[in-house]
Amino acid sequence: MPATITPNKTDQERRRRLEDHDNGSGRRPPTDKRTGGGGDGESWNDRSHGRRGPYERLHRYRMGIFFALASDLMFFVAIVSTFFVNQSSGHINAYNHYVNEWVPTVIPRILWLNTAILLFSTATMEFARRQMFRENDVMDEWLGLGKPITRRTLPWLGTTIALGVLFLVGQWIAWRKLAAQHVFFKTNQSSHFFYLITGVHAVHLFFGIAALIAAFTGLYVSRQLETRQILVDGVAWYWHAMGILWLFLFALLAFFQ
Amino acid sequence: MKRSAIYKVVFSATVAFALLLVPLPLHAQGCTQCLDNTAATAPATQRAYRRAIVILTLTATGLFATTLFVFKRHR
Amino acid sequence: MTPPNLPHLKPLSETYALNPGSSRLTDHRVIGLQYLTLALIAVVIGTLLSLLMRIHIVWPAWPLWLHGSILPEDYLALVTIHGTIMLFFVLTTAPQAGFSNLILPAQIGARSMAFPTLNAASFWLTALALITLLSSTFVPGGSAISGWTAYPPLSAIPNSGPGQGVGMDLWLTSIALFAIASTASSINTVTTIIRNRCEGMTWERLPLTVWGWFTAALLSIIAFSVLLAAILLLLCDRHTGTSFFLPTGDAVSGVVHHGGNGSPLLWLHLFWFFGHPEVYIAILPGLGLTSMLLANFSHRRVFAYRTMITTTLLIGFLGILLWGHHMFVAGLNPFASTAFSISTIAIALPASAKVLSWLATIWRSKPQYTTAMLFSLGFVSLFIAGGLTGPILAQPILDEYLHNTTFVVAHFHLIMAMAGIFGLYAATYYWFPLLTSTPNHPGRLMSETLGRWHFWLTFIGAYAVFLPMHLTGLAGEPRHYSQLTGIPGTNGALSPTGVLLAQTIPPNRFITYAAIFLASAQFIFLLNLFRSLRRGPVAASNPWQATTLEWHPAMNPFTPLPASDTPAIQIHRPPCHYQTTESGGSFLPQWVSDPTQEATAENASDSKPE
Amino acid sequence: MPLACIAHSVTFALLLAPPWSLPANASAHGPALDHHLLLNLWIALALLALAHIIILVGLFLRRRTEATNLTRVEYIPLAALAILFATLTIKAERLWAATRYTGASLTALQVEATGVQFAWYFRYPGTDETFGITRPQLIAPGEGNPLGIDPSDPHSADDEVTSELVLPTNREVDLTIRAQDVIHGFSAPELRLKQNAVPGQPIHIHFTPTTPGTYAILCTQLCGLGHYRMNATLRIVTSEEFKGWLARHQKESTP
Repeated sequence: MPATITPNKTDQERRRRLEDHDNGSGRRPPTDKRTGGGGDGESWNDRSHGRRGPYERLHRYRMGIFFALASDLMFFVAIVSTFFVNQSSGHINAYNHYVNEWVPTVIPRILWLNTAILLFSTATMEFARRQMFRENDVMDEWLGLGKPITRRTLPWLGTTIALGVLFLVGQWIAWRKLAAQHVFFKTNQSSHFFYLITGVHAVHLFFGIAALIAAFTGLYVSRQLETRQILVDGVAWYWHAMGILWLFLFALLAFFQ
Repeated sequence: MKRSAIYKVVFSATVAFALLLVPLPLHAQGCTQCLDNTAATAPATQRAYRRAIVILTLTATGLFATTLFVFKRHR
Repeated sequence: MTPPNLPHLKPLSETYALNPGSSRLTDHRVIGLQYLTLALIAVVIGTLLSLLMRIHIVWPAWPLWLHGSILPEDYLALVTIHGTIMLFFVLTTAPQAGFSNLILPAQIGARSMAFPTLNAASFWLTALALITLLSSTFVPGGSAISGWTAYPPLSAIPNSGPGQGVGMDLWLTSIALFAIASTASSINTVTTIIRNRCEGMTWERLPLTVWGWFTAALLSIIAFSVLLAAILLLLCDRHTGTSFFLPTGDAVSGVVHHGGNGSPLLWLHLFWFFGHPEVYIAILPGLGLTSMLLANFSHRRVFAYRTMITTTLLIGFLGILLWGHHMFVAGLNPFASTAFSISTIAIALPASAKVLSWLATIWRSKPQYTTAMLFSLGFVSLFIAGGLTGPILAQPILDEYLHNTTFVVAHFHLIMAMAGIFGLYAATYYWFPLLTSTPNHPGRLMSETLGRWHFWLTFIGAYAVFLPMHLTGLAGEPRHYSQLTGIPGTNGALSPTGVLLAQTIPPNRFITYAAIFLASAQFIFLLNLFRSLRRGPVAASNPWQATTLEWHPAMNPFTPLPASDTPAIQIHRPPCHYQTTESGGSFLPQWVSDPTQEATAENASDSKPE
Repeated sequence: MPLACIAHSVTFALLLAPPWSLPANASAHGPALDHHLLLNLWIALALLALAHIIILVGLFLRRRTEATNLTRVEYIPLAALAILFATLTIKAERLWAATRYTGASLTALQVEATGVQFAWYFRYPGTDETFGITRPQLIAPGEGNPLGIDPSDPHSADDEVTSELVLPTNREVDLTIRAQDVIHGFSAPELRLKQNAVPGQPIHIHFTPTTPGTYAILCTQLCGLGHYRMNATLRIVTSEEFKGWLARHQKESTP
């Protein structure tokens, strides 16, 4: 090994490394990745698969998103379990009677519409995601024939953004409706939870929309296909999770109060 | 042979988890006298707490086990 | 950007030849060192705070320089900040974020962490959290006084005491930031371990340190977001007039809380659902490291390697299920107490299995007593001493007497604080060559002589401080008491409480002296650290004859290979492959392909540190 | 259990006065608890010594080839420990069930302890054996109504509020523990009692004082800046003295 290396040499090496998509995911064998090389006995069990094959970066980012969503799930589970406890916890009032002052919040009817919108947006998001992985278009891009993937995906992505904004507006209207009936965040125990749950979920969707817009611009800007795929794929999984999560939260607010 | 580790984990963990949950349903309704003598909480509230505890633990342990499974697939 | 007092940091940034595409900001080794620096600052502050507490208990009138005498609320603020800093910013940050960033990628043969940018972001978030926490000292009312557990309504109602206003808000903000940061860095760790392992680094070949980091990170992902939710609810209670944790008709200093009927117990559940896994997050990396070091220095295999993996995962898994043992006397349903007590006793078994394996590993091995080895042995001793009181406290009927006495303080300080710190010291002495090696200069070693002094004084000090606390606890001394005089009864006579507490004053005086001794022993470490950073002896590429991958020459930042001829590293066997032949000991690092290369491997890495 | 007996004798031989031993016990359930606690402590101490002996011996003996017998080194000791912990736990859960699973007898003496920043108030129901209603709005320590007792309630007329807890010997006490503002911890070390007082959730514990004397009551849950001085006096007297004290107290409180 050379004792010293001139900086510009290192720079070249670095660029070379980046080009062949080696981004630190383990020391790659010089040989063909598909064949064994597990050391003793060449048995397939000895090989740590994980990073093999194409889409290595994509899969890594996907896994990251999934773990983030897992911890987010715990966040909402904590809130929901709080909901169950507070819902059924009464107290001994001044007359030594056991009372439970839980007044269920009647959910505005528009929530049903919002739910439908959100589900629809999940569908469009899935279409957008699928577009990113069409073999033919990937091949075209690889051959350098324009950016057909971006061209096909943009409309779906745009629709999703629009629907997402629509959903947030719908939630806003729902809050206004409740406020009109003088049901506010601090009104009673169940209104706490209505505003808290819808609010926290809305914040999540807000960030989701921000990410969607980032992906949208990324589709224009980024030249590297895998980067664009990662963007759309990541946002898609996040968006799906938020959609499914909303189904549960909505069911909770609608039927389990 | 190599898998035994993960199976041992999952198995013994499930046993421990069952061990934890056994006394809960066992006393689900029981002992109205305890009602005011222990926590002065209505059975409804106790049920709610129990449900909350189970939800939390089930989700958490589920995530734990799932991750191990994912890891196993990437062994 | 880089912390000033680590002069060797700057050249490190040039190791990007090892980590392509990573700038100085996102290089995992730089981030790891930043984390360690932060932890070092935090541990110094936390230790000073604890000394103030100890001194105040024994000499209440003693005036603090530039502050005056320590008031009860000051004492509680000291308690709160000491606990928060030590648990979050030292025992969680240093092993789980600091050393994992420095060592983990090298140990699994990865060039970098999975998400370098996320990594950097979580560090700076952690730093921000620490600044927020410390800044609470300077706001009107001072910092929070409700301890690191922040039980409502004390923490939910600003006028319930000094420091519960702005100070409490800052505390909650700081912990929320920290929760987000550690969740992010844990996602990074888990993804790295699962996806970035090199060729042949399979499930059973991962070093136990990696298993420790993996389990702890998994627990962080699960637990911290629950804490975040709880903090969100508490902030709502404080500022938007909700009542998640506030019962109706709660009257604090004349102000009656109307509105919904929440339950303070709910916070206890949510907090301890996080709080107990947090304890394992702090200790699991230490458990893994101890196993590896004991094996390394006694030139043995880790006894029952696969069982060790299983027990690590079991401890993590059970760690989720037993938070209720913090609430036996807190108004928990007694049946639930029984359930939680059973699950708590259950975790004693995987822990005992670990101890047994350690004993078997070092049994009749004539180990090589380096400072790192000494600290690992100390870890075992403290882990046993602190662990044995665990099953006692896990029995509700005994906890009814011992709960919130100094017996509990002794228990968790021995098994978590002292054992955790010993793990950190072992890691520092062991990995110092990797911490200090730069592209232009090989790694350095810390002075073994100073190290031995440091170990023995710290070991004696640790026991001298925390063993007597068991006695004062059994005598009935409660935690969080800023004075042990009780309120004087009629005509100045001691009240019964005063009599009870006065009996514990002599041992407390001893504890305080011991604490001062223990703290001053750490100056040896600081001296050793900063001396060795500049003038430590140069280390060979594998000074400890280690078998794990972080000691592979190509993993060493010194003389980075041009990327074109970085060797393809493959893993061929589990770590700690040591053999005793009549010709003496021989060992096979994980990366050496077959015994024919054994000789060369030894020549390459048999060189002792000069 | 011979081991326990040895443990006992040695304990009291070695460690006579506090802080070298537990405070004197004054409750009916105390002896069993102390016995179990000391048993646990001695077992823990023995295991600690054993482990360290193994470590030291293992380090001093000359090197041998490593142990490989998983069953002998790992599983058998583990099984032994499992049995040990299981027996201890079962014993402990029995004691716990005895004190906590069932309520007080209906003839038990009704007393209420209320934690306030930073004092304990105790209330006796009086002749009608029923506590009067309390309302947080009526709380006024200045006007001698620290608990906010509602005078309009017939039951509240004969309620006695005191600052020290006086209990008769050998009569079961049904203690209702309340908190007005924040979580407090009711602790009487000599009675081997500890139970947090949670606002909005009255909690019952029951016990039987045995030994007359003056004992300490502390707060063992961090409750604010006055936590360290939130303690009260517990006097255990004979039942005659108790009756006398109650009568006297009633006289002077109702002029």
